Amino acid sequence: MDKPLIKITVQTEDFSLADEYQLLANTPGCGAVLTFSGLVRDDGSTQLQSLELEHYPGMTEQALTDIALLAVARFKVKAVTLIHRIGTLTPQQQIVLVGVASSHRREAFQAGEFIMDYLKTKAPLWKKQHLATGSDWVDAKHTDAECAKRWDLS
Amino acid sequence: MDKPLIKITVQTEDFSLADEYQLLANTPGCGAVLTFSGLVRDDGSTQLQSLELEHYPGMTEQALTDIALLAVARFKVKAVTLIHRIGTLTPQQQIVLVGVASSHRREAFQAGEFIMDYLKTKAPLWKKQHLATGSDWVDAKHTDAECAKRWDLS
Amino acid sequence: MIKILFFAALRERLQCRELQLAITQPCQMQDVLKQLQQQSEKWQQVFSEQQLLCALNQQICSLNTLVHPGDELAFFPPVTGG
Amino acid sequence: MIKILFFAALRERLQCRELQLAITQPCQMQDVLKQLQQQSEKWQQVFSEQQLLCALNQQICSLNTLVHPGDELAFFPPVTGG
Repeated sequence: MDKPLIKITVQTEDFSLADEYQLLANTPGCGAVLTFSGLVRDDGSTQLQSLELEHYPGMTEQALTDIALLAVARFKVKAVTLIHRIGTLTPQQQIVLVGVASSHRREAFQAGEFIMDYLKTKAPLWKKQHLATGSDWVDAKHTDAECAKRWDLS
Repeated sequence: MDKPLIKITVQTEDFSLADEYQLLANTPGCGAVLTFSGLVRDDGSTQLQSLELEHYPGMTEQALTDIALLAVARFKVKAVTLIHRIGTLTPQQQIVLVGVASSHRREAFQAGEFIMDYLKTKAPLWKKQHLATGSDWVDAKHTDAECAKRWDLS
Repeated sequence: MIKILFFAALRERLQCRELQLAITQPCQMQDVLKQLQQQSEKWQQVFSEQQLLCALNQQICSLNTLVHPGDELAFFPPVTGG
Repeated sequence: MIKILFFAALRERLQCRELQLAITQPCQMQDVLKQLQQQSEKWQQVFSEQQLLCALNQQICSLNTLVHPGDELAFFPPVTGG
């Protein structure tokens, strides 16, 4: 097996899903490419003005690298791209991208979901939402811990 | 809930993942966009020259629409895009795209995998591979039937 | 009359893409299948060797499904798209 | 000396991003936590009210983990990225 290709970035700038997809699709022997992106959601009722993402510089990169390596080892995928934005984001903007290239579809889906579940409970990132009525830190979701447990991660 | 957006296409031309992603990301209230694409894999050993995709015109579109509607009903996703190419494809070319937009990540992953598992066992499409040594029809995989069973589809 | 379509490996082995069959009253898919097998020894052999799915009016169906005059039937190998 | 970092809601409530603490021999994370709580009544209150995770040298750890001089520690609320 070729050495898996891992790309990890924590950045304030936006990313191009098209560029990242092309990179993954060029992985030798790859038959399946999965991308997942998380966007700033505006459900209409919260009057969200912006979302601020704080992180732990250094540790975030390390945590994202660890999870990518775990996913590669567990699901034998050929390439993983993981980009997380920090700073101030507005509704509909992209927050996070997980990309996976693999031989077959099942590994790509599993690795993608594993990475997101892990990231949601282990990567040192925090969201603060700025609403028309004030600002508050987003509470961690119980369901995220449950999702991580499915992979024996917590 | 807004009416779910469903886009189904069976075509010989290539598709632009970037364009389809952008369309999905614009879905109102969407916080998660998943794309899965299947590519013609060349594992190096088979000397694959091309892949020919035959289908049952009319029924293919109907089958893809049915599965998109099932996925929307079951996972409450907001938009589904499903594009399948037919005709002659060469290694590394795109064969199929599944795109899902939803509020949260879990539904997007589940709907995406459900759609692919269903498509692999129920949509009237057949692959013939042209190798340096001759041509043959690809055999249906037992594992695909197993995957479909996970959703009580067979 | 009913229209019967064949696809992929089945179409190639039968060297037939489509045919019409006369039926005047409802029958089951398996009755149609039997009639097809009786076309010739070659057809008999191809249908016995090949694992098949069938569809009625563009919906996958079982061999017990009822066929009416005017219906569109299809026989084909297990699908391999995606 | 050890370096201690605070993030997000905890950083805001403590009004402190980073501090140094003198330790001369290994101790547990929970000993450091106790010492922080004793800084003031406000710190006592914030640490008792806030659900916390901790990290040692940029790896999430438990309160039993051993801390050595020169280590980088961090306390923060449950994460909410992605």
